[in-house]
Amino acid sequence: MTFDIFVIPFFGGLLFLLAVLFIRFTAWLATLDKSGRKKLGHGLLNGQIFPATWEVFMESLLHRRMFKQNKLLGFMHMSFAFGWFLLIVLGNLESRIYSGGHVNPPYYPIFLKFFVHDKRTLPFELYTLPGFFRFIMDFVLLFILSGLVLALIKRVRSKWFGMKRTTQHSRFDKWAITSLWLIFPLRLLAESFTAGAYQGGGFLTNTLGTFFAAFLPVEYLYYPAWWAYSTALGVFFVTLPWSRYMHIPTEVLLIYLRHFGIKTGKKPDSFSEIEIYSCPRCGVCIDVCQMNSAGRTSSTPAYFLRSLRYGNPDDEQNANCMLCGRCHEVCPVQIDTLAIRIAARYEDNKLLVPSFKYLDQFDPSDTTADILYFAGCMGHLTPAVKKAMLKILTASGERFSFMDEDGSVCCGRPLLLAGLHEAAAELIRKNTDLITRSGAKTFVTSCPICYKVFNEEYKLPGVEILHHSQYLLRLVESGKIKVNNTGITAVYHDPCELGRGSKIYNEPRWLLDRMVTINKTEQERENSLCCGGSVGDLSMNHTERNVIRDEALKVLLASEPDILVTACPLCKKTFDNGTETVVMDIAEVVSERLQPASKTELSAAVEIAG
Amino acid sequence: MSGAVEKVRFGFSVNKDRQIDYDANLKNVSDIVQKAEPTFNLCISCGTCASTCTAGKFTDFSLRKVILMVRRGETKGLENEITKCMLCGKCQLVCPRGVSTRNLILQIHKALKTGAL
Amino acid sequence: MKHEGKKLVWQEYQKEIADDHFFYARSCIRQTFFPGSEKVFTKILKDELGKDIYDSEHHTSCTGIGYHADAVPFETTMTVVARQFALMTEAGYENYAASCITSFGLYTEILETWHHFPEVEAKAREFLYKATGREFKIPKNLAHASDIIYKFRYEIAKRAKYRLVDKNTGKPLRVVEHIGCHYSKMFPHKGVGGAEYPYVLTGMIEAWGGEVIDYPERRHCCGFGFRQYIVQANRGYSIACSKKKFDSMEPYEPDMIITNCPGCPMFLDRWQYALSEMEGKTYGKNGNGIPVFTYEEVAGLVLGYDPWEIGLQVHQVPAEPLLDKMGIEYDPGSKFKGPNGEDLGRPIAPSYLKFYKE
Amino acid sequence: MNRKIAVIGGGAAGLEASSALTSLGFRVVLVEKEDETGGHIKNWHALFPNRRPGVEVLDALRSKLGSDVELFSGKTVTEIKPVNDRFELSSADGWKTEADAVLLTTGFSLFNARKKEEYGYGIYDNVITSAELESAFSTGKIAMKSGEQPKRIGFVHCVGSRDEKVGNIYCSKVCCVTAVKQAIEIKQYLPDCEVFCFYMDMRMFGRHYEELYKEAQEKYYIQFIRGRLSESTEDHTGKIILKVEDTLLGKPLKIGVDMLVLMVGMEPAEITKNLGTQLGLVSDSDRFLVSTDQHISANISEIPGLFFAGTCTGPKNIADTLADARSAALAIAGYFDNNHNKS
Repeated sequence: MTFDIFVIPFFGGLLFLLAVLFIRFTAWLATLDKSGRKKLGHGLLNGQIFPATWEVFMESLLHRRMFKQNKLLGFMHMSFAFGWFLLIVLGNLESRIYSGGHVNPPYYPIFLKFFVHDKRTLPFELYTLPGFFRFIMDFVLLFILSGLVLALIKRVRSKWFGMKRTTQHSRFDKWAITSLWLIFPLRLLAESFTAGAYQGGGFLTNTLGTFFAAFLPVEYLYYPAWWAYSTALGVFFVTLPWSRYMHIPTEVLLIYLRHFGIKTGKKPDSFSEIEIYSCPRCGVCIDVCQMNSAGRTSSTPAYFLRSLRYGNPDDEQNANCMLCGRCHEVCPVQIDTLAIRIAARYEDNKLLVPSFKYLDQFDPSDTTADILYFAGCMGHLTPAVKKAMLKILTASGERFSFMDEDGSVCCGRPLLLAGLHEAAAELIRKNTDLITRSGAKTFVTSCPICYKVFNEEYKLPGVEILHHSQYLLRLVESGKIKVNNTGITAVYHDPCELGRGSKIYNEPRWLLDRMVTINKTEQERENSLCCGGSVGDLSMNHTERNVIRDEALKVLLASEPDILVTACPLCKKTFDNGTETVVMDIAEVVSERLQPASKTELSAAVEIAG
Repeated sequence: MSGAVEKVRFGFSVNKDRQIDYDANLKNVSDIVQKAEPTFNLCISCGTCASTCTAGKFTDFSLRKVILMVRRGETKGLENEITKCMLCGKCQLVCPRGVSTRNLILQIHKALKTGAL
Repeated sequence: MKHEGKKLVWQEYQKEIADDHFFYARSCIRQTFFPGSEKVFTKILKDELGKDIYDSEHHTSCTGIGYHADAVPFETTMTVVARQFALMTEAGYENYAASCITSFGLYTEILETWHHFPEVEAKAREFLYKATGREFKIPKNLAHASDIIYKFRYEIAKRAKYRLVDKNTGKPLRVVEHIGCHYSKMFPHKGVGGAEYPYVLTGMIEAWGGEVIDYPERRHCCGFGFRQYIVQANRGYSIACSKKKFDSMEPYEPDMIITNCPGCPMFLDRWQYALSEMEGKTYGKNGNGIPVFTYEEVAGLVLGYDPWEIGLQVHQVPAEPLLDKMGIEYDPGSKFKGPNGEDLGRPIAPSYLKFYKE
Repeated sequence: MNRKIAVIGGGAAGLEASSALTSLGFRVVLVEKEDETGGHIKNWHALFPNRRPGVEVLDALRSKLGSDVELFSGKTVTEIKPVNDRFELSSADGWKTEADAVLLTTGFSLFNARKKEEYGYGIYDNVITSAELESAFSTGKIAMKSGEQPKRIGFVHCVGSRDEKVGNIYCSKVCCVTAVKQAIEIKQYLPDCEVFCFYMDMRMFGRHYEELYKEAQEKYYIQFIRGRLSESTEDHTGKIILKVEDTLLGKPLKIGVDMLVLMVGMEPAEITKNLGTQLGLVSDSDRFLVSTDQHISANISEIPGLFFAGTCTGPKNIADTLADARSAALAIAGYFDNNHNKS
């Protein structure tokens, strides 16, 4: 007997799901842009498949990153994914034993215990192959059920999982999660009842079956139980493409495409859509998002991605994000929410076509220098940073020029952050021209926002782009300037655009190490908090920003350092208004501890400082 | 009537009135913007934004004026005016009233494009 | 609108106007713009009211146009005005009556200046004496000619043959009154009713049966403003001022405009033609304009003078629709006939503004 | 000793000074020209910046008056005669009293808005003063003459203040914040009504005033247009057409409103001027009384035994008036201490 009518809900659901997935995936792949399609072709041929498959195994099944984030959550996800995977793989192997190696219909391994009542001869007869499978299948089922228990607990008491919140579900999600949570308990019941009626099953199902048979008419119950099990599977498969569980198949596709080098573009595209569908809404990002402090939970990444997926992106959700990148750091699926958000902003703001024709008239006097210093827009609002840099540059004896001394052209990053990359390109062109004409070999900026865009978007062959923290470290290491250590304590705040944005965590610390004693803080480097001043956010008001600032200050100043050091004029300005602790830019720290190398340099330094 | 042929050449034409006719002006852009970015209402025309403005260095662009023009319904020509903004955000940093200037620019432009009809 | 409130204001601005024996100073430009007006004024005073009015042929321009165009210095102006006063003194008069609003404003300004700065007056006396050997007395009473008509408005009403009333409906005509800027805007207490709600023309209109329209731009200048009109490049500004007024009064459907200044009737009348030619716009119903009159012309009309005798044929906006409305009898055929009945020819009709009666 | 002090004027300053003086042990004769004490507060529906009912403050002031205060109401003091270190006071109706010292708390009167003719008060139907609006708030009925609710209201700041043309060069201090307060109240009564304030400068000098201003912008979208009203006229629909310059845009602006509220400023009260003249007291170009030293002895007049408190020496808000009244009471106590020590 290899068929019963109850398999139809499952089988129908499965076929439906496969059809939907086929259509969706094909549509996505077909609408990849030109470079995406090219990369897809290359990727399929150049062996990227293997590391990608490994990652699929590690992430989609074992949830390695999730484990790193949170052991309990990791186990929960792994039990479902890997457990179910094992159930399928082992179930197939098991079914082969009973069918003599024939190819079975896909439902056969799933409902094997209905079709085959393998009566036991001995308890725990592990030495026989069927006995082994009976054991292992029950074990895997137990493994999954343990994850299910954790999931139930998490829903009620998310705090036990170290999470402040859990994701709120949409309508489809509720159908899907209910059916999903029913699948394995129903399978357990169906197999147990069957075992109770026919004395089959492994250590779990047999024991339970015997237990139930004592007081339940299991011979009448098992058949409806198989029906229920099949139905739960069917419902899950049918609702899956519209629920968050779509992430399960989509993430696999995402991992392959990412290995092929495909990235989220500046406009929404099919790859960003794949990313959006890959979001499991695990809620890890919601937890780390500082928007919660501002009371703007609806614009946290998971909800933002959900809105995008269901096609009702909300202006405020688009605009209301500091683009600090904390979510990206923790995301188990590594979804590039920042890029997606910026692309969504492009959609939102694309009607705005700035025109900077007037910049044609801007032609500052030709200056030639080796080092070009750029304070940036924000730098001009923190004159202490400018002054410190000029003092240091003078003391170093380098041939430098202050590029934006007399007004600047914006670097273009703020426009990029608003999604206006075409407009940003105009500014990039102008600045590129100014830098190229200066003949400088090194470009130093005080602003991480500027640094990121100069580093990533500008094409300046032969010009090295440095943030001033990198450059100052180089000056100290090369002996061009000397600093002393005054023994005071300091906390270093990683600016988002410098740290997570540009992966510069060490240079500022190495530099500071020579001058102060650095106190550790609870959240630093990749986990550093945003100061709240971000130009990435377009909509948050002043009061909300202050809440975020104050929370960050609380973490930073927990060790009561003498000074709070940062390397971004915007962070400095933001923090300065929220604390009595002295807030300094790293350049100011250097400038204060500058040891004159010679008499001439000393006089120059004094002159500048005065 | 208005399309009349100028039969007699007088050597001059009727000067356009500079007066803001508030009752005749449409305020829909202003209505949209104040809903989209409530801090729009908070501007006190101090001019800090315009004085620090990166674009204002090269042009006569002034967010203070733009805000007033929107409030008064003087939206003609404003669309072009706004394209001068580089969105750098200096104004936001110096604004004493906490106006979200960058979003304001985006919202004003959006309203001009979509809501001015 | 609270009429009582306006009356309270008017009470504040009562001015003394002499009863008889006027030294009349004519206007430089009114005689060409509205040649019948000054003639009607003297006629009413002499023939209707039996007043003594001295119409000197020796007085000159007050220099107002040159003064306001910055071409004539104040010292010169004062000396010229001192000469006018000397003529009055020599003729044995003490009450000075000015036909022109700008002159009236200038005389007022000079008298105020002399009042506050006697040394300036002494200087003016000295200049006059050196230049002409004349001496003068300060006028006992200075009035604008419209003040005098205002003073005698009820006497005129008593003798009136017509009233400012629609003869068909019996309803008062809707009248826009326009006061020359120099009448009371500089010295509110020197004008009847003050600067904000001047009463001088309103009083006449009310006395003669009309209803005054208070429209938003009533305080606005007619657009003359010497420099604005004299320089062609500025005329677009001049006409824009008039247009602003017309646009503002149009919803009230006025039957006529009455003015008391040389420039205002000229520009409110001629610019209606120019606007109709430039923009195809007319401000009366069915392509008609809003006829514009001087207060003397209106006084003459209510007294039953022949419209062509008081010079209404030189108006650009034809007066006939109003004459018909008031029921004034006139001979349409003699509109363009000279003093001796000779045919003067007929002007070409404007493109949009209705000029000839159909 | 039990000296007797005559306090002239039963407004905020007079009431507060009387209770302060009695607590310092003086006998007080409080003379009020109207039938009831309370001065301007009794007509004021709500006070800035917290919109507290005026009557609440008035009740508190009145309840502090002890039995040592002898109140004479309906008496207009016309003459105060210094006689041998004492004062003889008499009123228009022949009533007389004597006192060891006199405190003038004769207050202010509101600027007569008719003087700004071009604004049309008393001429156009829907031009009212801030005081009339305040009375309207008391009755809870904000309506145009036609009985309809206004859809747009304009407030004109500085009516009769900072205006040399009407003879008042000074700032009346309280009108800006009153305008903001009343504008907010209008929005609370009529949420759909548009409200505009035409100001020259926003003088939000007091504590919580700026916050009130911000609230008006943020919560009620009251529009503030910098520019003084030049003239108003009525159009054929009865709407009041205002002409101002939007000085921040540098353009003239025309706007129609259904109702215009004139923020009338403070002028010295008639009685202040009369008594000042009669006593030969110094007054400034602003016509308010002048004390011997604006900073150090703000309550002391040139005449020994004669003191000032409240708005007879210039515009003040209620808190400042009350503080000034208490300060005057101390000045009077100091005066007698010094005299006592000398003799």
